[in-house]
Amino acid sequence: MAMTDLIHADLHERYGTKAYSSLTMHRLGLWLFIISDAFFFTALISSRYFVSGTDRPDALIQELGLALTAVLLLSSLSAYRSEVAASHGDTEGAKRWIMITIIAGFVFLGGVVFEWYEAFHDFPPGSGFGTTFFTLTGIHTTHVISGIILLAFVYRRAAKGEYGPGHYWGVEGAAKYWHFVDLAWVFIYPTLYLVGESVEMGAHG
Amino acid sequence: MINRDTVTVAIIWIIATVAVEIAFSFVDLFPAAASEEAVIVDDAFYFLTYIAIPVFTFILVALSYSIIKFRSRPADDGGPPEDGPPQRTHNAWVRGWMLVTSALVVTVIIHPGLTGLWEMDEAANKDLDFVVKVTGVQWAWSFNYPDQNITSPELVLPNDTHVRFDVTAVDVVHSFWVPAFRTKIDAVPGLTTEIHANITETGNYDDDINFRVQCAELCGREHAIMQSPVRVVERAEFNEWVLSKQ
Amino acid sequence: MTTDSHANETQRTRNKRGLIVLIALAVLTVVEFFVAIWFEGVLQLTLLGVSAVLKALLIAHYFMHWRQVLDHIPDIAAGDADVVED
Amino acid sequence: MTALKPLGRAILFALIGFLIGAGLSAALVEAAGRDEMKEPIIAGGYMFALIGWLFGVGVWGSWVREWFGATVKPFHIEGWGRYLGFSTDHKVIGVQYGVTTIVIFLLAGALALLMRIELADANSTLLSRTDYNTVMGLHGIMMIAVAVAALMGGFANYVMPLMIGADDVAFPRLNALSFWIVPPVAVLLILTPLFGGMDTGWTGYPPLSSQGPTGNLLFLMAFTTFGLSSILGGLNFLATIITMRAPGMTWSRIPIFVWAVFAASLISLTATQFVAYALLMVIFERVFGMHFFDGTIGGDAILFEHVFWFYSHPAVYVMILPAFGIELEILSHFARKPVFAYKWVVRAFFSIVGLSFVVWAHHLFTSGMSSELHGPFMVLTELISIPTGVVFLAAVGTIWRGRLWLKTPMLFAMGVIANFLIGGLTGLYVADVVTDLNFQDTYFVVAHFHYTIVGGEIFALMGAIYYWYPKITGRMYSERLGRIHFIGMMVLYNVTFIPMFIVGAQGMNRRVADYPAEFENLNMFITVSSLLLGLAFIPFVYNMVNSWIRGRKAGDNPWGARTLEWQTTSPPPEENFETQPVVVEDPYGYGDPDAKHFEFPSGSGHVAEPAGGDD
Repeated sequence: MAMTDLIHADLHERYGTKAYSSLTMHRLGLWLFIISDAFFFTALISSRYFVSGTDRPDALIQELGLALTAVLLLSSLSAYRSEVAASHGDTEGAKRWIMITIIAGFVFLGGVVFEWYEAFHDFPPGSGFGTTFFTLTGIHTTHVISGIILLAFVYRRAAKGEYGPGHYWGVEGAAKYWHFVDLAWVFIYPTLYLVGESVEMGAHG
Repeated sequence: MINRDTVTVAIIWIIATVAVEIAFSFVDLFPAAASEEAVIVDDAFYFLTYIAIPVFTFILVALSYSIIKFRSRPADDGGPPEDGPPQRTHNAWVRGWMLVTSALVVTVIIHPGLTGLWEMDEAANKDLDFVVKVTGVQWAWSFNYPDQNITSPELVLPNDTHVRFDVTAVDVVHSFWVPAFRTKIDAVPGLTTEIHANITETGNYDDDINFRVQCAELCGREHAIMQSPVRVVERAEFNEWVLSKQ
Repeated sequence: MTTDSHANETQRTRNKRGLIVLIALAVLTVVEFFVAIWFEGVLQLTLLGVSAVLKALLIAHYFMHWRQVLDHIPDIAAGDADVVED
Repeated sequence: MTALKPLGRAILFALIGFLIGAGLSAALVEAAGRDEMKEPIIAGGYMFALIGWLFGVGVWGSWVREWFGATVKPFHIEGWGRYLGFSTDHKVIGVQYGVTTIVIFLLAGALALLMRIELADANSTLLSRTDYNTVMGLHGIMMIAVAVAALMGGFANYVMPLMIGADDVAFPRLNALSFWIVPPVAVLLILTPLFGGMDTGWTGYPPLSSQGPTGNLLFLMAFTTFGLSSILGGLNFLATIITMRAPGMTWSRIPIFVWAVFAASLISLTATQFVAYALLMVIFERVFGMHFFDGTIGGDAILFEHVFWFYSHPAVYVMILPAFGIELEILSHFARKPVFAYKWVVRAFFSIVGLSFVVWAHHLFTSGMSSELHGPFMVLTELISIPTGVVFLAAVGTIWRGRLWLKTPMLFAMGVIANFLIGGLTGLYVADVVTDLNFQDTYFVVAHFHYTIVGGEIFALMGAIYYWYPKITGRMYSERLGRIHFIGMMVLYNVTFIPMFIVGAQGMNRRVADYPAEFENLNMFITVSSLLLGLAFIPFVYNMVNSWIRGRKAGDNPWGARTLEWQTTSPPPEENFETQPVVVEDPYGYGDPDAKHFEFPSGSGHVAEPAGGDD
């Protein structure tokens, strides 16, 4: 019995009254969610090659694609900085960088809306490439929107001063999710804009 | 490891296996086979069955023997009986046996499939006599003979020929299946799939319902009755039929 | 609370690392852009794939700290080392 | 009545949500200038109704408030009422899942009887062909839902945390969420016949599913939502098993059922995303007018089948792996012997998980996919017989020379061995390309998968119900009625499904209301025995309900089992264990007088009489 008590004392010292750390659990949970979602994006991206081969219409605005990628990569840095700031107790910095990330998210959304507006004429959702284009960007955009909502909640709580060294899971989780949205785009961007040869496609091509 | 129980079960197993194998050799599950492909399919089935029966009897014999021999009365207070022996897998013999049998099982069971595929391929590569274009539409089949330039709602084929069916669909996914030929292939809109039949027997739907084209992929309301009669006739009769249609 | 592998580093060091990673990502993106113009076929697909995987690894490693999960798991299974013989 | 208040609020919120969603969709459709209004409105309305439902049922009060930084209101309902509302206790959720799935199981079984009555003669008599297709599709999808959720949602939820000595699952609120998105699924499926029915079967192959009546859309949305529930459940179980095991519960001391849940969760976490995407593609075709499957403009009609079966084949292992776990668990405790070849079984589980991802195309042997794929997929599929064989040998090895205590759970566990044997062996014929060319889409396939899922999983489910019934309710079921149920089910089940192999081999295809008159005799026989099989469930339902109310008190550990869930009171207290148990050895030390699975710290108030260890 003595060994049992020893284990208990040891556990108590490490984790408090519970036999596990809730931070680990949250991190693991988020990672499992990300893995699961990654499978969804895998199906999503591979279906593009089934449905419309590797051709892409020359009506795609290449500059816009590059700009969207740049905005999202930059926002990944700001999300990273917000997490670093929160982990060092720099509440003001965390707030600032979260806000910058949210703004970048809205800029990205604006870009997508503009792109969609153009795409409706060049390759509508009923066409071959349009089907994959609108599905991929559409589902990615819902992730961006949910990321923005998540960041907004985190901003609100950061403003209340709830985060500090050792307890900044909210910022960390939202930032990780945001990085994942970026990571998905890293694959979607070449899939939609870069792969294959640019060909002329009619509205029904 | 070797004790009275194992020996008894082994003996019962062998007897049961032999008995079931012999009994099964009298069973004729399938309707008439009207093509070379059908014979390949049926042979693969029987081969698989003969190697599945020992597995089947082994588990059932071991299970029934255990129930009869090892059942115990509960303890006096109605609780669980006393414990059995603490057997896990300490015995390397057991582990080796598990590995060997499962490896053996797999090598044997892929055999009929792979040889069957190869035979199917051989049959498909024989000299082709003619092609029938099959089109499925909700909820009917139509058969086009490009060489003879006729189209028919009934599938008429001459005996002793090698036919290729080029199958496609107009609206949704159907599946082209003639039970007497055993093989089937989906009819997919926007895609042409093919399937072969080296026909060896005459027959018609009125005498044997397995001479029918049956849609074998759920295609909506009238899926169940999406059938066409099949008639396999001698060459001369086929030629007459072609003339009458032209 | 479990330890954070970056807790001892200063905010400046970590910010600087973030910037370097971003620059690497930007370079790879530009490379991708020109790969799409200069190459075609399987080679193009392979190069784009490699670049995308590299970018993903950079993000997962430096931004998302994927190793944290692995670091934590052994902590949990107290006394995990011993194995029941089979 | 207070117990019903959250439900009323949830329905109200769902209606409000539906109106908002429908309005937004209508405005968007109007702006985009499309004429097709009905389906976008239904789809948009449903999305918002689902969110409204969840908010109303309790997600708002226990979750979203926290995001706003507000305090979470603790709410606590005692007695029966707690089963009717939002609860984060894994035991309550397990019962909610269990009772829901059994009700759905009985409903879907009634649908099956309806189909059988229709099939008693060769023509359409009772049901029109459209109705038959609807009934068949609903039977399929409801049974799939039962098979996925009954063991994983019901029993894994209730028992798994207890077995590993945890006080709850890792994310209790997520757990509640994954249960509460199941009722909307049921509502959608029940509404399906009112919207023209569904004529695609549960596989929902396009282009048929993107053309048919609106009922198809409801089915697709229901299936997608259910997939979400399955994903969240899998995530929760994985996190729980990895992080919340009791001190000393090392990976080699985990009960075998927990390993099975772990392996099955891996599949539902990852593969389910594929079915979600497959169904979304069809929904997008219907709602946004996209074209994934239209060959004429570059789409690919077989794409759906690939993506769909990439989930739906692994899904059968989500159903059968926990069944294997329960089977071995029961066999060990009732044969009073350790699980034979424990480590081999665990390896076998993970081989099955790995292989399940690379065998999906055996459902497509006749689909017209490239024929070079036939050989490889056949070989990969047949490799699965190695790990499955290991599970069989472990089962036989466990009962071999044991002290078999033939209680109802044990009978069902042995029924699993016998039935799944037939299911597994007939799997050879459908995995083999050559014989599958004939059997694909015939009654042979119907009989085969009913042998694996009903004979394997549902029998294990029944075993699990009887095995854990005393733990969950605190009362003992009637052994006599349990035996009657087992014998009736075992005999009539086999009498019903064996003839299906024959009728399939003779050329009767599946999913038909009409068939050639030659098959009428066998079908009549199947119909009669299936009706009798339906009767076999009457003693089961009576036993369950009656014993819960009037059964005698069962005691904490009526089976003398050594796993942790039996070392607390029946039913367990809300925190599961009064003191944290510490695990010192694996739970299967039967026959070894010194073996001991767990210890409670000295001096702590120990709640249950110890089992094992001192005998």
